[in-house]
Parts: sequence; structure tokens; C-alpha cells
Amino acid sequence: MTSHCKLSFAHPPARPGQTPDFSSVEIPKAGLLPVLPLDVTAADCVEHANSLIRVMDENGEAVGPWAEFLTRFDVDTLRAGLRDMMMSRTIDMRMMNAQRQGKMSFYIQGVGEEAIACGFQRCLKAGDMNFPTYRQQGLLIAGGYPLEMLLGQFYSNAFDPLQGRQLPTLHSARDYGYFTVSGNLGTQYVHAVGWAMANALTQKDNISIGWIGDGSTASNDFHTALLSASSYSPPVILNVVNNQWAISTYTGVAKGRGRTYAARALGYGIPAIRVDGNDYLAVLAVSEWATRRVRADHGPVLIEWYTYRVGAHSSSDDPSAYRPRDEGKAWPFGDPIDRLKKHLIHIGEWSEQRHVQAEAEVLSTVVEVQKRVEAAGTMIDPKPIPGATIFKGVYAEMPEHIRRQRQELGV
Amino acid sequence: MTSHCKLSFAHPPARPGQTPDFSSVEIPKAGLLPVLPLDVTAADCVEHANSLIRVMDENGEAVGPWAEFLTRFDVDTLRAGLRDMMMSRTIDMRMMNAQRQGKMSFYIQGVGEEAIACGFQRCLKAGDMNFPTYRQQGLLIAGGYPLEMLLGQFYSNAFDPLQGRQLPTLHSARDYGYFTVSGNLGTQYVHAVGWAMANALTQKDNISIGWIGDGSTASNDFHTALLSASSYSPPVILNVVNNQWAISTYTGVAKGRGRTYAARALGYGIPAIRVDGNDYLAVLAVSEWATRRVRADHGPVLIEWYTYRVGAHSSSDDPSAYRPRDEGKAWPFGDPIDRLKKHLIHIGEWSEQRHVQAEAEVLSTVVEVQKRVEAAGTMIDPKPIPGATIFKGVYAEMPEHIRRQRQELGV
Amino acid sequence: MAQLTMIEALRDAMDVMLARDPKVVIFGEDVGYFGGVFRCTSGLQKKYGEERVFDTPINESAIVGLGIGMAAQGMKPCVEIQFADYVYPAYDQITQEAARIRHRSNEQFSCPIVIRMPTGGGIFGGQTHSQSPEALFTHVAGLKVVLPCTPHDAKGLLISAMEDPDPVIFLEPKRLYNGPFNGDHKAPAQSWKNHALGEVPEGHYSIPIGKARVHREGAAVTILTYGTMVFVAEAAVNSLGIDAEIIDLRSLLPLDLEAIEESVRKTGRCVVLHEATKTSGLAGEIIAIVQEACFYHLEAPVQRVTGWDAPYPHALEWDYFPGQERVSRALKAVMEA
Amino acid sequence: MAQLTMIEALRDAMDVMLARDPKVVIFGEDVGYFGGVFRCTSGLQKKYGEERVFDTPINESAIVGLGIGMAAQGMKPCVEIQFADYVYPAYDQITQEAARIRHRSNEQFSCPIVIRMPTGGGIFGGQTHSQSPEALFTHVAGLKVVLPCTPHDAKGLLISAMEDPDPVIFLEPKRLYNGPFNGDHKAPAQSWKNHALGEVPEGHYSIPIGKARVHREGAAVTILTYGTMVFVAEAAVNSLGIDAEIIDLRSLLPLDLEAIEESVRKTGRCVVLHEATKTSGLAGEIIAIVQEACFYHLEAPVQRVTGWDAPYPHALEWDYFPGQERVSRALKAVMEA
Ligand SMILES: Cc1ncc(C[n+]2csc(CCOP(=O)(O)OP(=O)(O)O)c2C)c(N)n1
Ligand SMILES: Cc1ncc(C[n+]2csc(CCOP(=O)(O)OP(=O)(O)O)c2C)c(N)n1
Ligand SMILES: [Mg+2]
Ligand SMILES: [Mg+2]
Repeated sequence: MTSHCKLSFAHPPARPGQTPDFSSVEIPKAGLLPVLPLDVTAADCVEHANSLIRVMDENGEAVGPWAEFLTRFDVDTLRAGLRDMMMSRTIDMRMMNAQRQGKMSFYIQGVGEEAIACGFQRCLKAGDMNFPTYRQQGLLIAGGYPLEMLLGQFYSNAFDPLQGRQLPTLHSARDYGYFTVSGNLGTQYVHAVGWAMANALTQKDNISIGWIGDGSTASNDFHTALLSASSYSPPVILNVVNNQWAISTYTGVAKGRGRTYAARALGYGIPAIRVDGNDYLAVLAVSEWATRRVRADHGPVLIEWYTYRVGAHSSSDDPSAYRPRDEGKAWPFGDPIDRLKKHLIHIGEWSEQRHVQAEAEVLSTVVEVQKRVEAAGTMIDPKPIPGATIFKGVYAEMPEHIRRQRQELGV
Repeated sequence: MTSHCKLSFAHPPARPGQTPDFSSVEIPKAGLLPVLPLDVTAADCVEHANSLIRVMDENGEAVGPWAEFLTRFDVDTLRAGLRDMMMSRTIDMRMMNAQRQGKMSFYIQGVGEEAIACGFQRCLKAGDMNFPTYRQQGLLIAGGYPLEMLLGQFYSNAFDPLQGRQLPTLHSARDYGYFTVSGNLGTQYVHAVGWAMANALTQKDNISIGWIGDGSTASNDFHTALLSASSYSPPVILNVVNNQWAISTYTGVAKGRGRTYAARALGYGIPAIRVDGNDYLAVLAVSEWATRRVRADHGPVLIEWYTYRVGAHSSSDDPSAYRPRDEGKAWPFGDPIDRLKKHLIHIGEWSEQRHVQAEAEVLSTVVEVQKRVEAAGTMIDPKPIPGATIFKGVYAEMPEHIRRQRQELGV
Repeated sequence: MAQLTMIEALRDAMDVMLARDPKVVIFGEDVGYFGGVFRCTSGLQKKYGEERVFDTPINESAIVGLGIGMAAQGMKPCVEIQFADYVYPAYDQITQEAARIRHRSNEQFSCPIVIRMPTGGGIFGGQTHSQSPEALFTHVAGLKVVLPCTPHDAKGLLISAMEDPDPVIFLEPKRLYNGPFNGDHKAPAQSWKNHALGEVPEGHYSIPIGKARVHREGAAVTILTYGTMVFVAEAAVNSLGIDAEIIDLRSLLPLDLEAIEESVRKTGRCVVLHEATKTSGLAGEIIAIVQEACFYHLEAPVQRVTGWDAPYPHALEWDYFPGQERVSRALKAVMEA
Repeated sequence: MAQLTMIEALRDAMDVMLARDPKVVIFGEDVGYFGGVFRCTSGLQKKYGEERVFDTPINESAIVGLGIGMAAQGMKPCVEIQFADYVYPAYDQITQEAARIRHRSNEQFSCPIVIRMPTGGGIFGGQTHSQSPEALFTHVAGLKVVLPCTPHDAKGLLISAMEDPDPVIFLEPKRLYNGPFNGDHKAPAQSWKNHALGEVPEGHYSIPIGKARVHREGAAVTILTYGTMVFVAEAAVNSLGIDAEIIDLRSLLPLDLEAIEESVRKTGRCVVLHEATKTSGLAGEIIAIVQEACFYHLEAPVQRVTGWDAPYPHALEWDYFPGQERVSRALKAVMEA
């Protein structure tokens, strides 16, 4: 044994200039995996943590036992879901543009991942609390958050409920079950567990939901949250959105030798499953199952949503420097909007024509709100929020030293 | 679903006043589990991560396939191992006494766990580096660390290689492969991985070994270390000493719904096994296997050593406040010294008489060193180290502001 | 009034609050069944049940992070970090989350958590049981930081902290847990049981955060300090026979600016004392405030006596601890300048 | 000499060191293939291979903790934290481990790690891309902390840091990455490419840690500052037409005590500037030093101009940033006192 050891480094299947290559991605057929009992234990979901729950097949048909969880949802809900996703994407497109025009400092889009947040939100009820990242805006859109407030936050103007305190997409909307988003990755995952513990301890009949990206599962908070959820078993759903990338870093770096992110939870004794996140029906079905489980006090569950980040990481990022330009198009699980549309057409509840019309409606809604909100100020033409707001809310009551500073600022 | 959720809290099987109860501990027969290939993957050691490797049976006989790894060790090594453990225990007894007499501020014993550190050390070679906690003193004893230095550290006198900087049992012994022990739990586990990466990157033919307690697996560093080991696959062994307690906290609190600590590693894609830590032969065999694996560049491995903390957590602790007074005696896996003694007698290489004699020898060695070291100062009768040493080594070169402080101290 | 040790006073505060407010929960390492390594929470789990007082895994960022989630959802967690030296894994959660949730959410969410931790040296704890990290928290807007030095204040301030709408770092000078300590480690240990400041009212009372306490009135020099150093200062002043005013700051963020400024304007001389490492310690901030507000009243440079810029050494504890001798030297220097 | 931006200068320093010393390794989030979100390490992986320059998972305590292990085993890791705002998960490893390994092991082990991170505001980054946490490191004995404000110093100091036997926190004022910035965000952006301080020698050179740089000589007042504020101070001084001495501290721990004391003794007036939050900021320490060493030379109270005690607000950045106006006001106050 005289030769030394060599480190291993994870690499994406393709780099710029190369052909996108998803040949190593396993694509289980839709409808194959059995439904798990609501009180499933970690030991009994090894397969579900390593494979992929899929409900919609190539023809747009809902197949297999998980489809049973769709019965709660009527076709209007599905059409609303389609509209949520279109709205989310339209806002992303318009805002990326506005950002490029210098009207806002920064923007983060969620293109390609719309099914997850939009679908999941449909299974929540009033009083449930999400602990999202910057990329779960779909929760707000599907949750009926007023677009004025959503856009106001991007433009940091009078419409902004946070009065310019936070970067665009770092929303906070307590009344819509959306915890104040932190720029520090991971931290919210533990808060979700603590909030759920509070719900249990104060006899509140609500659940909480942690959200985290694949890259951020590497954070200490991911461990902390799983550990705490494992120790106390509060009513919390822990979502991992695996979109293959963490800025420029391939998901393999965070995954290491592990097979899936879901499997990581099993070691903590937390049941975990893996879902095709581009399949709106699978999202609905599994979210329904998971919320039922957790509400019934069977303890935490982790869901890995398997998807692909089609857009740049943020408006500051240029992914063509680290991955093939058209990798998103090659994603073998398709586009969530296209797929749901196909399903609705397949079941005779939608048409190409209605789709075009819906697109136009969504666009005109967004354009109208955008105009109205932009009139209240953009970064090009700011309508300043008073400087004194800097000091508001540092504490509930302003202490003397901050009062003096406010005075020094002259406001 | 109107009833709310209830949190769960882990409880030890028995509390003070109750009868010790280990009925829920599974006790697999010795020799049952097959040997794993050196390049085993996480997926292929699920059983080994959930069961327990045992080599010595009730009669003191080495049984089963893991015994094959003992062939490297002759009977002298086993007798040396017995002596290491006796030495470790004798030092613990004497030092606990010295602490009670006020001769040192604090002491941490390892009674009951001697087989693990003492046995493991026998499989290391020069240049390997342990990253221990305060409870792995056995590594130094089995590694031939001069007793003067070991005891000097307890008494913070002229014999102390650390010149009074550190609490007793927080040793540092680079030349003996013993990294400077931190009082902050967990941190060393990551260092072990980084050190192993350095070994690989600079073509050093050595391994490193992380040590952590069951309670401290809850620390973020545990996750960080597993994650990093999983990402880069350096030559590192990650040891978890599960002695059932973290001060007053039952191991169930850190384990939560997880089944074993070993199983936690599987989620990271790191192979893991579980071993009867009170079975010196099992310790030797598995340590030999693990060091071979890692030296052969098959990547990291985690070992959960299953044992029981017989003594108080430290000289500041009184376990009778939180567990049955005689719980240690009820530990179903017995005492490591008794068991190895039994084995040696069973194979005709030891006797009760020789044992009594060895005990006397060990004691007189310790007493002699203790006298000599105590003569250089104890807390009752300190021989002061110069105050100026406070400032030595804060930096390689003393900056001006510290020079001024040293001057102010007047030394 | 009862005579209590500081430990008993702290326990009493938690007892009072657990009884008054069902939203109060207490957790941390070993605080549940066992009652904490310093026994501060002893008996509370038995009295209030496991849902109110419980043990946590050894993960300080979990302790704080869970507390933040609970606090945001309306509970009042009072958590223990076993030693201040172990708070750093929670530093991200404390400084980036607890401290900022109210502000960044424009007050949609808040974070009324209390984070208790024993601090300071004097028990031969070495570098990982002796730290005084207050300055690492006083630099963080959104936090409050308090450090009582008597049983009476400990109870009253802990109740205030638990009723505060914002996160409070509650530092407990462990060397004072059982009695006052004047820096002379060779003298017999004193107890709170026969000390005026060990008198602790029963039931609910509170001491406002943000207000200093005049430990000793005087006109010749102002000593600004807190924690164990209050008693070291007192002993030095008594042995020198100086008419010093000793101000126990006790609230380190926010500081009681009025009390500081008024006293130094009166005396014209000032010494600042703390056990923590000197460079970038809280004394720097206090001196900056003093020189800004009282420049024209100062008759001598403000002196500071602090711990050295080095880890707290186990065996050389008394060379590190800023004892009476160093305090006296500084007092003389500032009086003679 | 080449004209480089600060980013290019930093990259150049790493390039020089990677070439000179096989023990140098560089890692952090996105620093490998992509070359870092600020492109500081761009091209280095390609040039030196993946074993020398690599990506890490998003875990700052892993980045630092692995670096500590490597450094203790003789390597020279230079790691990147993507923004200073994200260093807190590594705070335990930095302050309890890196800073103390040499001391606690009585020099058996050491920890020559460099931890680079972009700091400061001015890019509309909001509260999690704008922080200036230097005081949270300058309080920790065993660390060194540097913060260059020119391409020339950036390269020379980074080389020094990478050759230093002890851990160095290397703060990079991100607003100066591409050019100097005088605080006037409405003015056209300046570039280092046509700036005297953008001249960077080729190859290896170093600038000693612990030595300040006189940015502008003067006799009327001393401005002690660092980073972006150096240029803000310069602009304010120029517009006021004051004969100020501007000292770019650049080494924040250890501070250049002689340079500070000498200048203030000469001018008798002093203003301290930084972008970080005021309370318990580094200005407090500097003022304490100044008043102690120069008390009898001071003709006016030392003024400080700093960021406010609040999170850095995204949209109100320019109300938060201590710009020329506030600096001028302080200068006038200290000159007129
Ligand atoms: C603690 C911390 N470290 C680093 C960053 C910088 N950062 C912002 S987003 C990001 C990538 C996150 O990737 P992932 O978790 O996969 O989420 P995604 O962006 O793909 O939704 C990084 C590294 C941060 N915000 N916080
Ligand atoms: C970060 C940190 N938190 C808390 C402590 C206090 N502490 C010291 S030992 C200990 C228990 C450790 O238990 P375990 O890891 O099981 O090791 P064992 O003592 O059983 O060997 C605790 C909580 C510490 N030293 N460091
Ligand atoms: Mg991602
Ligand atoms: Mg243990």
C-alpha cells in the first residue's frame, strides 16, 4: 500500500460547448411506485427515497396509485394551477426584463420549477406557514398574494410591504403563510421545525413547511432541522428542491457519494420520498399525501422535488459559463406548464386556443399591475422611502442610541 | 383532523431509583455478521450499520469471519492491549482521586470504554493522526506516550507539554498522532477530514481518524465532516463512540427517530458499521479492516462503537442524579478488561495470577510517575509557570499590542 | 425577602414566568431532567412537565434556531447555552436571524427569545469555559445584551428579558453564581446568603433593560464596569480609599448613555473594566462614548483594565483575570494624571 | 507596471502563490470551474488543476474547517467565503479553532489559513450582501485581519497573508473591486485602469501585515479609516480643502499603533470612519487607543462616522452608507471644536 490516495471531485455530465447529457438520469415510468401509508416509517420508504414518484405519463394521462390523491381536486383547480404557473413564468419574464432595463437591482426567477411551489400551495390551509427561499415565489402567486405587493417588493417603492428593506424576491407575507425570506441560506429550515414545535405545544392545528435548495442541503441548518425534526417529531414537511444547480456548482458536489437527498433523511429516521417536480399532478398528489400525514401527527416527512433550474441563478449570473446553453431544453422531464397543459387537453378540459387566450390574459394582468406599480417608482426613477425607516423595527421600541443616530441622519 | 399534534421526547430506559433496564438493547450473537469487502459501498452495509459486529463469545472465544483480521496480531499484542486498558483504568482511578483531593481542577475518565481507543491505536502507524475528544486518552496510553507528559498535563506543571494552557485531558501530542483536543465539541471531526485531504493532496501515505461522542453527533460539525468526506473521499475513518450518555442526556435525544448513528452515514453514501466496543477483539478486527480499507483508497468509513460510559461524565458530574446508580454494572456487553482477560485465559495465555501481578505492576508504575510529577507542583502546591507564557504562541510573532500587554503584566 | 444565590434567583425568575405565561418554554443541553450543569433549571421540568422544560441534542444552532421559529410563532422561549464559549455554532442564527427578523419583515414577525449563558472566568475552566463574548453581541443591532451581577438583578433582569419583545442575550457571570467575588481567589469564598444584594423579592418584579445601577456613589472617579469586575472594583476602591463611583452597567446593549455621561461629567475621570479580551472589547465602545460626550470634562485619559489578548489560560487563570492589583494601578494612574 | 483592477490583482496574487508553493490550495463556493461569483479565481482551476482549485458544497464551516485541518497538516489553504455576510456558520471554526490552535497546542500545531471574503456595501446588495463584520474578528486574539483598498495593496497583502504562519481574515471591499469609489453613487463609475493605485507590480511582492499606509499626508487632522471610506474621506477632504492626513489602516488586527499615535500627536485632531455598524465597531477600539495615547495632544473630541445600528437596507443604501456629507460634517466639527 505505498501509493497514496486521490480525492474525488464531482462533475456535471456536460460543460459549455458539450452536448447536454442526461443519460445517467433514471427515468422510472409514471405510476409504478405504490402509495405509502400515511404513517410510513423511514425503514419502509427506501425505494421511494431512491426512485421517483411520477403520476403523469407521456400522453398526459394520470396513472398509478398516487393519482388517488388527485380526487380531492376538481378540474378548475387544475386550470387554476396552470394559470398559477403561467403567471409565475410571465412575472419572471417581465421582471428579468425590467431588471435588465435597470428598473430594479436584482431578480431571481423560478422558470422550470413552477409546478412545485404552485402545486404544493394548493394543499395548504389558512394558518400553515411556509419557510421559503428566494425561489418559491410560486407559493405567493398560487396563494393569492396581491400582485401589487409582490411587484412592489421588487421595486422597493410605496407598494413594497417591506419598505425597501429587502432584496427583490426576499418576500415576507405573514398573512399568506410566507415567512420572511433570509438571504442566508439554510437558516429557515430550522425555523420551520421550531414553528411546528410551537404549533404542537400551543395546540394549533397547523403545519409548517421548510424549503431548501439542493445546494443548501449542505448547510448545517439542513442537518440541524432534520435532527430536531427527528428528535421531537413536530408537524413539519421538509421540502428539498433539487434543481441540479447551486449557482455554478453542480448538484453532485452537495450530494457527494450519497444517492439522493431524500435518502439522507432516512438516516435520521425521517421518511422521505422523491418526486418528479415537473409533474404538476405528482406535486399535487404527493403534497396532499404529505400534508395529510403530517396533520394526522405521523411526524415529519422530507420530499425531494426533482427538477431543473432552467434560468440563470439570478440576474447577476450567466450560466453559459458553466453549463451547455440548451441544457434546460434537454431536461428529460419536460416543462411543467407544457405537461399540465397536455394533461388538461388530454382529458378534454383545455385547448391550444384557450391556452393562447389564457396567456394573453395573464400577460395583460401582469402588464397592468406592473405599470401601476412602476408608476410608484423604480430604480431609474426612485420615489424615495423616508430614510428614517432604516431605524424602524430594529427594536420594538427605539433605544436612545438609535434615536440619536436617527437625529444625526437628520430625519 | 381537529386534534393537534404532540411532540415526542426520548427517555432513557431507567431513571434513579429504578432498576437498570437494557431489555430493548439487541444483542446479536458473536460471529454472525459476514466480513465486508474493503471496497464496500454504503448500499451494501445496511445490515452492518444496524446490527453489531461481535467477535468474542460468552466463553471468551474469538468466533466468526471477522476474527480473520486478528491474525496480524500475536498474543503479545493482546497482552499489551490488556495492559493498555489496565493502565488507562488505573490512571483514571488515581487521577479521579487526585482531583478529589484538590490536586487538579478537573478530570475526565474513560472507564468502561478502554477497549476502543486502546485497540484502535494498535492499527495505526507513524504519521497517522487522531482527532480525539477528551475521552480518548487510551490512544496516548496505547501509543506509548510518556506518562510524565500525560500526567504533567493534568497537573499543569513543568512536566506539562502545554504549559498549563489546557484543561486536564485536553492533550495535544503531535508526535504521537494526537491532535490538540478542543473543548468545543465536534469541531475536530471536520479537521480530520481536512487533514486527510491534505494527506491525499500532498501524496502522504497516511490516514486520519475523527473521534466523536454519540451526543456530539448532533453537532453541525458531524454533518459537515460526513458531507465533506462524502464529497471528496479522502482517507479518513470517522469514529463515533456511543456510550449511551451525553452528560445527563440520554443518547436517544441525539438519535431521535434514527435507528443507529452508523445508519446516519449511509445517507451520505459513506459505508458504516456498528461494533461492540467492549469487545477488544472486535475493536482490533474492525480497526484493522477499516484502516486497510482507507489506506487502499476505498474512501471514508464510519464506525459506531457501542459501549457504555461507566463513570461520571467528568469530575464535576454526579450521574446518580439522572440514571440508576448501578446501570454500568448491568451493561449487557460486560467489561472490556474482564472480557479480554477471559479470552487470554481461555486460549491459555494468561491466568488469574498473572493478572493480579500485572495489576500490581501497572499500579506501581503509575504511582511512581504520579509521585514524580506531583513533586513538580499540583493545584494545592503549585509551582507557577511564568505568566508571560500566556502571550506565547497567540501568534508566531508577537505583535506590538500584545508586547505592550505583556509589559503591563510586568513579566 | 428571601436570601437567594444567583442560581436560585435565576431559577426563581424562570419559575415565575413559567407559571404566569403558558407560552414560556425552557430548553437546552441537560436543562430538562437533570436541571442544567449549573442546576439553574433544577426542578422545573418536574414542576411544569416535559413540554415546558426539555433537553435538546448538543447543537447550539438547533437550540437557538428552534427558539427563533417558536418565538416567531408567538412563544417565549428561554434557552440555555451551557457555556458562553459554546454559543458560536449558533452565532449565525443569533446575528443573522434573531436580530433581524423584526426589521427585515417590517415587523410582520418578531423574535422574543432569551438566550441565557454562563460567562466569564474564575473557575479554572480554561479557554472553553471562561469566555466573555459580550462584544461579539453588542456589535449586532437588533440584539439586547444584559449581564447582571447580583441575585436581585439576575431575577429582575431575567424576567424583563423574558417579557421583552426582542431577542435578549442574557449573560450570567458564573463566578458570581454562588457568591460575590472580589478577585482574591485565595480568600474564603463568600456567599450571597448573607449579602445585601442577595435579597430577592418573591414573585414577579422586573428591572428595566437599558438602565445601569450605581453600585457605589462617589465623586472622584467613575468606574464603568459589569459582572464580576464590579466586586473587584469595589474591593480595589475600598483598599485605596478613593471616593469612586462604581457604575454597574448591567445592560450592555443598549447602554445607559445618560448614566455614563452624567457620572463622568461629574467626576472628570474614568476607568473602564471588563474581563473580556482587550482589543475591540466593549471598553473601546464605552471609552469612545465617554470621550465624545465628556471630552471637556475629562481630566485624564480614560483607562481600561481588561483580560489580555490571548485565550483564557487554564493554569494561569489569575495572571489573566484583571484583579485588584491591576484595577488599583489604573485607578491610581487616572487619579494622579 | 500593469494596471489591474482589484479583482485582477487578487487573482494575480493567488496565481503567483499557486505557482510558487505547491502547498497552496484554493477552494470555496463556485470558485473552481466558474471562478467565483466575482470572478476572482477565474482561470485558476484551468491553469493549476482541480486538486489545487476546487468547488465546495455550500457550507462555510466546512470550507473553513477543512482548511484548518489542511493548514495544520502543512498546507496553505486560501479559501473564499462568497460574501462576508455568510461567514457566520464558520464563526465557531474561525474563532475557537483557527485562532487558537497554535496557542492551545503550545505551538505543536499551527493554522496558516487565509479566509477571503467580499465586504461592505454600495452595490445594492441589501442586508445579506453588504456587511462589514471586521469588529467581530478583531476582538479575537490569534486572528489577523486585513482590508486593502487598492489593487496594489490587495495583491501585496494577499501574498503576505498567504505566507503568514497564522490565520488571516482577508476582507475585500467589493465596492472597490473595479474602481475607486468616493461615495457619490450618482457620479460615473471610475476604473482602476487609469488610477495610480491600480498599478500593480508583476510577480511576487508583499506588503507587511501590521503597517498602515498614509493615503494623504496632512497636518490639520488625522482621518483613520480603511476600505471604501478611504476614498470617501479623500473626496470630503478635497472638497473642504482641509490639510488632513488620511491613514489607510489596512491592517485591522494588529493595528499599526505607532502610525496612529504619531499622526494624531502631530495633528491633535482625529476622525475615525468605517462603514460597519457603529456600536462596538472598530472605531470604538481606535478611539480608545487614540485617547489613551494622545490624550494631551487632542484638541477636540475624536469623532466617528460609521454605518448605522441597523441592518443594511436594500433600497435606502445611500441613507445608510456614511457618505461625503456626513464625513464633511464630522471633519468640520472636529476642526471647529
Ligand atoms: C450561507 C450562504 N452561503 C452562500 C450564499 C450564496 N448563495 C446564494 S444562492 C446560492 C446557491 C444556492 O443553491 P441551491 O440551494 O441549490 O438553491 P437554488 O439557487 O438552486 O434554488 C449560494 C451559494 C448564501 N446566500 N448564503
Ligand atoms: C459546542 C459544545 N457544546 C456543549 C459542550 C458541553 N459538553 C461537554 S461534554 C458534553 C457531552 C458530550 O457527550 P458525548 O458527545 O456523548 O461524549 P461523551 O462525553 O459521552 O464521551 C457537553 C454537552 C461543549 N463542550 N461544546
Ligand atoms: Mg439548486
Ligand atoms: Mg456519550
